[in-house]
Amino acid sequence: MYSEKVMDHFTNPRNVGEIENPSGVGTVGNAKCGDIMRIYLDIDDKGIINDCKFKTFGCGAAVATSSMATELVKGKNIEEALKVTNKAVMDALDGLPPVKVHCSLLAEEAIHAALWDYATKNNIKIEGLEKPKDDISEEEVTETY
Amino acid sequence: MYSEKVMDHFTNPRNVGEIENPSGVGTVGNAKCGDIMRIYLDIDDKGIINDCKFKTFGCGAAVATSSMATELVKGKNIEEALKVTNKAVMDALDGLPPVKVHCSLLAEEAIHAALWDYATKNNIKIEGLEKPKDDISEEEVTETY
Amino acid sequence: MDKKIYLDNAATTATRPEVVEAMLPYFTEMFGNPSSIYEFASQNKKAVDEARTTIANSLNAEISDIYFTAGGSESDNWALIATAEAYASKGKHIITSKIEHHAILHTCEYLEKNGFEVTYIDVDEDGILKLDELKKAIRPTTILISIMFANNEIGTIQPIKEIGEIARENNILFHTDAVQAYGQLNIDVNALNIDMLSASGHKFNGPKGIGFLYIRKGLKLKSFIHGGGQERHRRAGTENVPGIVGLGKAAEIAMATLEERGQKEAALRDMLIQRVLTEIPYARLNGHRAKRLPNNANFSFQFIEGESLLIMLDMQNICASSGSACTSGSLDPSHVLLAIGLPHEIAHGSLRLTLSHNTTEEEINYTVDKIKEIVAKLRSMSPLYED
Amino acid sequence: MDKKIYLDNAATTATRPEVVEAMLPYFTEMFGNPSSIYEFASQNKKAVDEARTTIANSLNAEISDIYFTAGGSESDNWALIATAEAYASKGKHIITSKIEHHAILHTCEYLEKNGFEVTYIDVDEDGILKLDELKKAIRPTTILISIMFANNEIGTIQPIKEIGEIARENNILFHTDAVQAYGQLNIDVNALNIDMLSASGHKFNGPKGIGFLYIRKGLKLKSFIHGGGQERHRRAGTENVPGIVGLGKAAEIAMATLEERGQKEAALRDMLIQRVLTEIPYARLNGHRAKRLPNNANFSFQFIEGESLLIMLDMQNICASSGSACTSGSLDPSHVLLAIGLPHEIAHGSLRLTLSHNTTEEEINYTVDKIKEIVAKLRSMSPLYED
Ligand SMILES: Cc1ncc(COP(=O)(O)O)c(C=O)c1O
Ligand SMILES: Cc1ncc(COP(=O)(O)O)c(C=O)c1O
Ligand code: FES
Ligand code: FES
Repeated sequence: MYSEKVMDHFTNPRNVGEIENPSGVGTVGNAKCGDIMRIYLDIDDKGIINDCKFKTFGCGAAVATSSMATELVKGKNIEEALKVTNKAVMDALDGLPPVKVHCSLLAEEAIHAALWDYATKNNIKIEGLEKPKDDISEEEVTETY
Repeated sequence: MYSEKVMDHFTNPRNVGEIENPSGVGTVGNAKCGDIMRIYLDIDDKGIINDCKFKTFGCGAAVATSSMATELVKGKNIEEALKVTNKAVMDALDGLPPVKVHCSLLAEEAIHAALWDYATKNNIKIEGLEKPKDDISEEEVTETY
Repeated sequence: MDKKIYLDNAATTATRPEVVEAMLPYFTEMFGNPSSIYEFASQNKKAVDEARTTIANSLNAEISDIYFTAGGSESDNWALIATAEAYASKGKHIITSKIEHHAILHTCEYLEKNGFEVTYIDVDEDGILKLDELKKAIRPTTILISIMFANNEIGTIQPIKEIGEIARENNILFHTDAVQAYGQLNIDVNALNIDMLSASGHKFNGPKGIGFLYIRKGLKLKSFIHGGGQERHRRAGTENVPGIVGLGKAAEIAMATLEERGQKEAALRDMLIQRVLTEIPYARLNGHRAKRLPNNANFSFQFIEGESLLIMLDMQNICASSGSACTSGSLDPSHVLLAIGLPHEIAHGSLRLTLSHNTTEEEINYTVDKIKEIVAKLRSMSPLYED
Repeated sequence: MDKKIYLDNAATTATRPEVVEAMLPYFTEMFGNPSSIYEFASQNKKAVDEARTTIANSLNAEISDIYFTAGGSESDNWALIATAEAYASKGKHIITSKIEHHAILHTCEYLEKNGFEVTYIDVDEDGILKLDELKKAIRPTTILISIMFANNEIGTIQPIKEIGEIARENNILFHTDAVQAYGQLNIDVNALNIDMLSASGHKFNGPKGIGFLYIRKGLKLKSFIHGGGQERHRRAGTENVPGIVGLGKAAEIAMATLEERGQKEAALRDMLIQRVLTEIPYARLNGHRAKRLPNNANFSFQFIEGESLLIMLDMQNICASSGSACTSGSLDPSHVLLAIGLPHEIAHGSLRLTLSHNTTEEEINYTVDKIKEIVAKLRSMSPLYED
């Protein structure tokens, strides 16, 4: 069902855990399956994401996309981090089964939520970032299963 | 499907053929399946059935009951011959499958028709014998199949 | 002959040993439920997908348009009932033929009781559908044409291409019961404009209790058996993995051997027909001489009745049938033979011989010899026959 | 452990080698169509009759009341749809439960779309049907009560005797989906007032793609699959002879081993439950502790999600499931776990382990060890868990 990369990131997830006093935290839930993901960001003065950690209550795809997403944003600046879409995460994982596409949205949304938290705390505006919804609505997900 | 006795009478039918100048001939058809049976009787002055022959266009059960029926009436007097019912023929054959019960009626009716023919020709009345119907109507047959 | 001569391959066929071989591991070793998510079950999922691919390729169909069922009857029921349900808002008229298998005819009767109208198109004396009648029967409310690819009794092959074109021109769905044709004839669902197609494993040396329905992508048909999400939510029930694997293997072999097998069987079949028609008086061949399945011969012998003939052949170790197997308990003469215009008593004396790849010339000759003897014997007992 | 540990016997079972052995001759040798009239086919007819007799005896049913189908889903669909059709003139109300298999639930939805009303009775927190609700739900128009014998997820055994009595007193037909119970529990259709009962071969070490429906004599049910005259005109389609023979053999073995097997499995199952509940914090057993199938254990582990758990077990060579196999593609939490009152996120972390006669103590111990490790690992990753 899952690609080798997914299985790798699922069984040895990178960056599991919490960051104390994070620059931003985002927690999102998935309306479709009820799963939950939390992302912690440590962002330095130059706006570089120095560290990123996650905690996920979710399926194998959710864990793997969390892991991959944290890897992808680490070391990036905020602008670049915004480009880590669910599509980018899926590609990096060699794809997901159609029924699991929505899981990858969790990762994207969690990063956005953490960035929003950072922006709010620091009273800045991040170009292209919208206020995250509380959860991912069903409409956004097109499933072919 | 058929008992051994049925198979025996089917493969080696007794009394197949015609009687020249018969005392009575009866031909009946079966409304249910379209099959046809003809019975020839040779009845002597004392009312004894000296000979009996048949021709049948019909299934295995029809052939076997024809054969058995002719055996059963041979040597009998008319009164006794009337007692050769389809039930009696079936019993003598160790039974028939339910779907084939109607076939045995052909034999009974053919004997009756031949006796009626004999009675008409000789202008006598046979106690208990009714004018045969042209064929055996569906109502008389109860099938359990 | 000591050996049994099996000439009833239209009723059912022997499963090929290679097919059984292919199935075996899926009973006791790789027995998992394909819907399960663990690795152990993924091999079963793969096996099911492979069978689906083989069958799709054999029909030039999309892989995802093949749905496994429990056999021809279920496929036929599904196609008709689900089409009726899905398209009732468009119309409630269905067209079929008078010579369909009972899986179609009785399903049509069921639909008639539920408010649908069904037109049963005639065939000509050769058993070929009357296309002009078909065209005339079309109404604005016609939602489905269901015509069999080849007939199970007299083997006639129907003008499927023409029917497909008529259906397409009139924007009507076209289903074909290919239970007898699949594995014997080349079928391209795209070239022939077929929207749905039924087939059954045990008719082409596959296992019993497994078949498929082809449903062209985009049709609104729902499931017939409701429940779990198997077969892309269209056919509930734990997949019969060994059956599906066997079906796939049988399809693979059938397609690989189709031409050669067909030629061999047709040659023997022609010899059979030739001998019967020249050596037995008052015999006729039922169904079109050329437009028929390579393995089918169907005769009527005047003045004799079918069951007697079959039993006597059986006593000579020859397995044959008269009409279709599933109605052999019935007393009615074949609706197919009546539809080609045979009178009742002649329809009653019919004999169907259907060959397989294992049939030999020797078997055919022996069979004809026996038919000759038996027909003569039964005629001598028949009140209808005067010689 | 190198060997695979298969603890998903509620999803499907391995076919017993004796069953495969019994089936084999019917593929390639005795392959005839049971409806054919020649001697060669009569052995198949006999084999089918024998299987029917075995199954009838196992239920204390009449032989002619057993009808072979393609599995549990077909049996369930047939029972519900044909009852609805046959008794619609009496009423259009059906009662079932909230914890039925989708083969029942989705068929009920189908019937609802076709003008029937369905009441879904609640279960208590142990997963046992609320009999008082059932009684209250009965209307003059109620024609059918369909309650499963034992649940496929949490294994709870329903109060079938009481339900049968309620149905009988109110002159309502009673169908039970015994797909999980048949072969594990003793069932007497007369003592229990059961009018219809569904079962499926692959759930009791028989083949896939074959099952049966028991229909008490005298019921007006018509066929669900229309066509040939097989199964006393009630279920069309060439009989799946190897499947039927395998079903009969599996039933025979299941009944002969029922007591001993049940005791053995229940003992291991109890050990499993004991260890999990004492060694893993925040774990609960779903379903009644005693009124459950001998081979079923179903747990919820707070703060973790089911699929992750399953995949990690799979990587340790342990096959288990969460909810039912046929819905494992689905994202919704189990309707059964929601029905017993679990909140959404706990329902999501459930694990079903179902044993077979081959399960060993060693396997159970290894499995518990692994569950402990994995649960701990997943909790350490969970945003819901604070230690
Ligand atoms: C309780 C119950 N009913 C019905 C079914 C359906 O049976 P099958 O998948 O064999 O059609 C199952 C299993 O899948 C089941 O567990
Ligand atoms: C033309 C045709 N359609 C449908 C069927 C039904 O197939 P099955 O008996 O495999 O369900 C048959 C054979 O019995 C057939 O010959
Ligand atoms: S199913 Fe919920 S995140 Fe994948
Ligand atoms: S079926 Fe016609 S006489 Fe038996």
